[in-house]
Amino acid sequence: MLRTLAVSAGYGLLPVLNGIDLSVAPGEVVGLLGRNGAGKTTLLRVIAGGLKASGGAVVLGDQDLTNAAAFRRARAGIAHVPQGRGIFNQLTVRQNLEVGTRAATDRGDGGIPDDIFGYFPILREREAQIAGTLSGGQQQMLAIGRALCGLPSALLLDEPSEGIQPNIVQSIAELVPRIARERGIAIVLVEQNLDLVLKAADRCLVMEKGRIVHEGTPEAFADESLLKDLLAL
Amino acid sequence: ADTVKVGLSIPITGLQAILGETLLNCYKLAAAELNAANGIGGRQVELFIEDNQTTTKGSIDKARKLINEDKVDVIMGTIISPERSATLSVTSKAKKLFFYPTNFEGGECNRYFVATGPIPMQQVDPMMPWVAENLGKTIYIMASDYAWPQKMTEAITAAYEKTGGKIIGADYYPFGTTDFGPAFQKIKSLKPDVVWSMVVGNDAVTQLKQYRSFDIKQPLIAPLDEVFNKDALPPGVAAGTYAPQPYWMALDNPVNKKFIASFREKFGKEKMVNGIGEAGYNGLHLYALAAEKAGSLRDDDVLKALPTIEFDAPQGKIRVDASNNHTLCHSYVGKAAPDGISYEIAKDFGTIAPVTPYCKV
Amino acid sequence: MSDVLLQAENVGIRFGGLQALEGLNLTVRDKELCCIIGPNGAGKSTFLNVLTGTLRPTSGSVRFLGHDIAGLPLHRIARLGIARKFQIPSVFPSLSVEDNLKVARWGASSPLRPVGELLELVALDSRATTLAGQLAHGQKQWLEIGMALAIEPRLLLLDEPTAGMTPQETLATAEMLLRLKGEFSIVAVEHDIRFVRALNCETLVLHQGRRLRSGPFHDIETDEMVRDVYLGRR
Amino acid sequence: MIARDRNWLLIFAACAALAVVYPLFADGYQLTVIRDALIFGMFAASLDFFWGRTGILCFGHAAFFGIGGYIMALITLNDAIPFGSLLGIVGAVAGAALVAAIIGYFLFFGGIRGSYFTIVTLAMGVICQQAAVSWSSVTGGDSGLIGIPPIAFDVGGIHVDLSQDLPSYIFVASIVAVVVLALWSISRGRWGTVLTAIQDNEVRAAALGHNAPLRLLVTFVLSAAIAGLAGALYVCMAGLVAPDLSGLLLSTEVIVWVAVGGRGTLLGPVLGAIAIQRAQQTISSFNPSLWPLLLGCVFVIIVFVLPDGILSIYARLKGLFKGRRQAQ
Amino acid sequence: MDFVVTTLLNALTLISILMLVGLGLAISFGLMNVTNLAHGEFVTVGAFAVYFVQSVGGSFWLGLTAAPIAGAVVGCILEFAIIRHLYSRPVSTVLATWGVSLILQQGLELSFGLGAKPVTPPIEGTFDLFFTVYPAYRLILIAIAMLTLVGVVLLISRTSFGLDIRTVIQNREMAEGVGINTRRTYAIAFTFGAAIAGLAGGLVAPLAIVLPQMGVNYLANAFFVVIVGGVGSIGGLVAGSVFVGGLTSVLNYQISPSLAQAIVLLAAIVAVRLRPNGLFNGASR
Ligand SMILES: Nc1ncnc2c1ncn2[C@@H]1O[C@H](COP(=O)(O)OP(=O)(O)OP(=O)(O)O)[C@@H](O)[C@H]1O
Ligand SMILES: Nc1ncnc2c1ncn2[C@@H]1O[C@H](COP(=O)(O)OP(=O)(O)OP(=O)(O)O)[C@@H](O)[C@H]1O
Ligand SMILES: [Mg+2]
Ligand SMILES: [Mg+2]
Repeated sequence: MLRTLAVSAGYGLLPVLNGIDLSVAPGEVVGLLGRNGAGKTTLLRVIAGGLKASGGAVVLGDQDLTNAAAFRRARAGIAHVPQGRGIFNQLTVRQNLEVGTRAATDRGDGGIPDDIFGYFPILREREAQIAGTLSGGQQQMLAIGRALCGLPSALLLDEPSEGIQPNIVQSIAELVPRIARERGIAIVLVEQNLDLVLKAADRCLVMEKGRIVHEGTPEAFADESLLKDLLAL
Repeated sequence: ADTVKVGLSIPITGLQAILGETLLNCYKLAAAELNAANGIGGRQVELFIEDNQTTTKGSIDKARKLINEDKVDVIMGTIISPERSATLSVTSKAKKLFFYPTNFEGGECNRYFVATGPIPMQQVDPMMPWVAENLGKTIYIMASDYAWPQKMTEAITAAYEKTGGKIIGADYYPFGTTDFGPAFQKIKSLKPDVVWSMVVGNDAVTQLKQYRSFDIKQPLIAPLDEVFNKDALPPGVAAGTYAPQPYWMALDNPVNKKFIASFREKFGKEKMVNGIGEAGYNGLHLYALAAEKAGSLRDDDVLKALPTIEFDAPQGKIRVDASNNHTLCHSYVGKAAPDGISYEIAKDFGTIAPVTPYCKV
Repeated sequence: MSDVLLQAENVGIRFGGLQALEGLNLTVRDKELCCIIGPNGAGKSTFLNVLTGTLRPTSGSVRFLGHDIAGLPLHRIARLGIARKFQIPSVFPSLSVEDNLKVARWGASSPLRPVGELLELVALDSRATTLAGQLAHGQKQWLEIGMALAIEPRLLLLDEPTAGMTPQETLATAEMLLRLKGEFSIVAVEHDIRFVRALNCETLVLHQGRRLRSGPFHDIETDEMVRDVYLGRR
Repeated sequence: MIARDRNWLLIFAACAALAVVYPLFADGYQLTVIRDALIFGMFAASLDFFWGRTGILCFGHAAFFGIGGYIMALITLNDAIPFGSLLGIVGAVAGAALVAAIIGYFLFFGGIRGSYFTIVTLAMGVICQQAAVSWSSVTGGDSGLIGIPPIAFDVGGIHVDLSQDLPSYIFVASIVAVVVLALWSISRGRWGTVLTAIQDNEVRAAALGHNAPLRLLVTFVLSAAIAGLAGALYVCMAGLVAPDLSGLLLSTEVIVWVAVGGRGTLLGPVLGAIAIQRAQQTISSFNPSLWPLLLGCVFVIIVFVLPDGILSIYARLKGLFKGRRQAQ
Repeated sequence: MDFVVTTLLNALTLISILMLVGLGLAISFGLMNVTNLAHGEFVTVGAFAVYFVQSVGGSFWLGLTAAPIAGAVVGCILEFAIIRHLYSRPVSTVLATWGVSLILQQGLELSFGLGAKPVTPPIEGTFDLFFTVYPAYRLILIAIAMLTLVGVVLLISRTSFGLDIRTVIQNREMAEGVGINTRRTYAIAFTFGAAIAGLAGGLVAPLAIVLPQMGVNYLANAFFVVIVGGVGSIGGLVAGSVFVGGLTSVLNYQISPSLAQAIVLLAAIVAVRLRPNGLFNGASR
């Protein structure tokens, strides 16, 4: 169970998040929608520890991680696939995955789980390629694969469909809930691609100006007018 | 009360700090001696000590301060050439007397500039026949790459060739060299009778350490002295090297004995003193004698009196040559004792007059 | 054929053992809009790099207004009138939004649009003095498009311009491009099919470095092969 | 942006006013001290012009100072050359610029940036100093060239003679003021903004049509030319040029002056140079071995307490003041 | 034959020294992008450690063990107190480390007194190498340098630490995100680099001058070696050392050493120009 309690945060004097309460159960996929600049990326960074919260708490299972360093959170089981992917450009694909296993030092056997290559066969094919020369979509798969190498219990995906070809977006839409179920991972999915979120998520939240302004099932969002209200200008 | 103000520009920090310390002590000793004996014409000597940081900029700043702010009557000190020329550029403009104690390459010629150390010909001319006779007929020179060794090499070559000797190689190494291996390799293949090193300062330490480790058998002439050997060199590495100097602690005369005794009483039992320090000490005494005789502290009066007086220095009697303001100093070849610190006098050439065709003040 | 702006003939490129592009042809006429789509790793970005002269093809040729531009310094290419939006948004983070646009204008040989108009065009007028580094991802994308417009290009190459934008913004971008269409040629690489559909232009489909199909988008969209390797079926 | 410009001009005006009234309170010696410090201040500003705007650190800037100095010395010491002082200054500026142009062309168009550039220029400084020491037939070796005459020339009937303290102070202070003002107006306008853009993302800037290597090169050459000018002025004031005026130590010192004064402010480095040099000589007279220790501590402290240099004190005070007013 | 072997050994000595000093710098400057101007002082500290141990009656070998430890201690303190706060501020790093270098120099001078410190080599004399006789200590130095190099290469390639450090350098936030303690990784890497520099100092102590200011003589060259070879790879470091050291030794014998030094530096600039990413880029990864 991943929870945030009244989390607020900002950059310098600029407040971006104003008291976000979020809770995601193991195996559940929560979709997070919102306009550009709503603070979705910021929320994920606060959970992952890249940015300090100015108030509230971040809790994973029974561990209070509010004041833990980012690497401790990763080791506790929070994996983050950031917007822009954040792969290590100068390392090979395999080394990227290997580094991904660091988060699981205390929990796993230190090896790369085999099923990663099941999810993303291209990663095996390109094992020795320098990751920086992968195409954009390949990099995205690598980033997700690397996150899974850390055997996380919570996975934060920031626009995973960005730059991915349509049919793979579809398979990601199938893959994300599958990963959540199979591995019992709590997943937060930030997306602009509505089709994907509505297909993959169990529950959807809408953010605006640093607050959660709406919550509902994907089915409820199928209503076009509601969507327009919440997301359009 | 009214004092005689002596400004000292000394490298207290920076590359020449070791030599600077000894030089400063020698000035302090001379001032104390003068003050104990009624100062200069009844006025006490007051030292204004400034650290020139062994740099051009520092030397200029400090010389200006001494002249303009402290209003000193004379400036003394500095060790290496950049300090000297920087100081000189200030003193010559201000027409202020400047006494320079260190062995130098010559070439500087100025009415207000007095050198109490030797120029190359004073050390080399009398020495080369002795080298040819006692050490050998071929010399290889390795040196730091700057003016003094270059001028020395010229002097050595001229004097040596007159005796039938030959310089078979000369290499100049930039400051900060950490490996002299190639030079030793050259020595092995050229097989000179004598190796003459003019690698100076910190590099001399490196050079000498490595010289020993290459197990070279030829006699070595190196510009070392007691202070350097004791404070900078590992024990024993200087043993057996030769050096030409105007002053040695081993000189057997009462003035020197007293000089060393009072130096050690004041600054420490183990302390060593060297030619630069002694030349500084001589400089202050020469100035005092000249001022006393002139009865004035005006630079021109002192200068006029300077060549007419003689000082009984630790190295022997010395005086300043009126034609170029250089000092007629002694020339000795010393040979380092097995302890690698002290020297015995291998040969005494007496007083040598400075001959400077380029200079006439 | 005087209105041909860019002509790529039989372009091929190799990276070590990988034949990234092979036998590609593309002709862009003046004031023409065209799209390139294709699976990840198909070679779209690489092809753009070849078209802009950043990469020299191992075979074939690329001519812009009749000149071979391969290997020319980047700024010369820009001055010839080729503007480009990179796949990863790249702006000048320590300059304000306004200064970003100014720098872009200064680089141009003959800038027309004033900064104010550009700011409006990309809907950033309220953030003119914000440092570009502090913009949200989507806003950076817009800024970068604005910068590309600022140099008054003859040819604008866009690598995934709408990545990270909301559906509405994506459509707005498409509309903007359609409006600009009369001024210069545009080549866009995109995965967002709604965007491509909105542009509804000549489309080249790449697959494993080769041309898979090309033609008007509505033909492409229904092509079985393209649906197999790229669009997927639902 | 506008407010920042105004602040800068305010501080500049305050400094200029100080420089104008200073001679009323100072004797000749104190004038020469500040005059020389100002020259080094201009030298620091020249480094800042390049380093502050491009983010590329030149670790051999003293080489240009030294080149300027040596050219000035060689020209003015040669009696056969007429208009020695003027020609010397022109030669010094041109010489430094030329060397910078050659090296810069080589490096910038070769794609060398960042730390690589820093270290290569460091080597350049080492070579220059070593050349000055060993090429003694021209440079006078380690003792340098002595007896350089003070600047003196006639322009349009006006006779300028800087052998006296006050005229030379006025001359130097006005040159420094003009140069700093000129550099500032260059670096705040279009030129400076584009340089910042290049520093941020060179590829992007090039893709927008900016010739980045050329712009860097021109900036570097200009910066070196000013350094050469500073060198030429200094050697005339000091009356000599010596190898350590092109050495590593001076190169390091100038970096420190810029950093202490505030990188990218142009004025800060001038103040930093004056403050540090005066502090150095004063402390050294008081206790020689204390200086290096103190200096070391000052740098470490400055990095943490005043990361943007001493000029930022003003901005901070202002901020504090505003904060107070708002709180009331 | 004698000549060739001696030239080779001379070159090897210089290469070994450059390589050892450069090895530490390759880590801090090459990998971590920290322009540490106090790196030379780690060398000094190592040399002083040997001097100190000898002066209280210890053997050279004991001193040589103490040297890297002393370097590591100073490096660790420096990292903890200063460098770690400045990783994102390279310019401040230059300034602060220059300050630290001044403090260390003056501190050493105040505690050990002015002037050079005597260090005696563990063995005197020369070793008969069949072709030529060569100073025995230099042979030891070469051997230890090679062993150290092999050790470092093994450490970086065989342990996960090498991978971690490269990860941290490329993207610090992301490295934290995959569970790497970036602070500790940096601290260890920096300390390790300092330790190697300390070892280098211990090794050169019997060969060259030991003085608070000695570090400067090594600093510029070490930076150069790292750059010429290519930042961030051990192979590059070796290539750079061979290039600079080898050329210096050979040229020194042919032409005036000052000129040789200038030529080597110019050649290095040309090399950097022609191969901006280093003589040996990438090949050792
Ligand atoms: N590094 C930063 N410094 C200052 N402000 C920032 C920074 N990063 C983001 N912001 C601001 O914080 C706000 C929220 O940004 P955030 O990236 O979280 O939005 P988002 O919801 O992820 O948007 P998008 O859909 O475009 O990715 C924006 O207004 C943005 O300008
Ligand atoms: N410098 C390089 N070295 C080796 N392989 C490369 C290099 N650059 C690209 N590639 C490979 O070439 C192929 C084409 O890459 P490219 O980036 O052009 O794909 P793309 O069509 O833009 O994909 P995406 O839609 O995911 O961005 C990929 O397989 C990529 O890994
Ligand atoms: Mg975002
Ligand atoms: Mg692409």
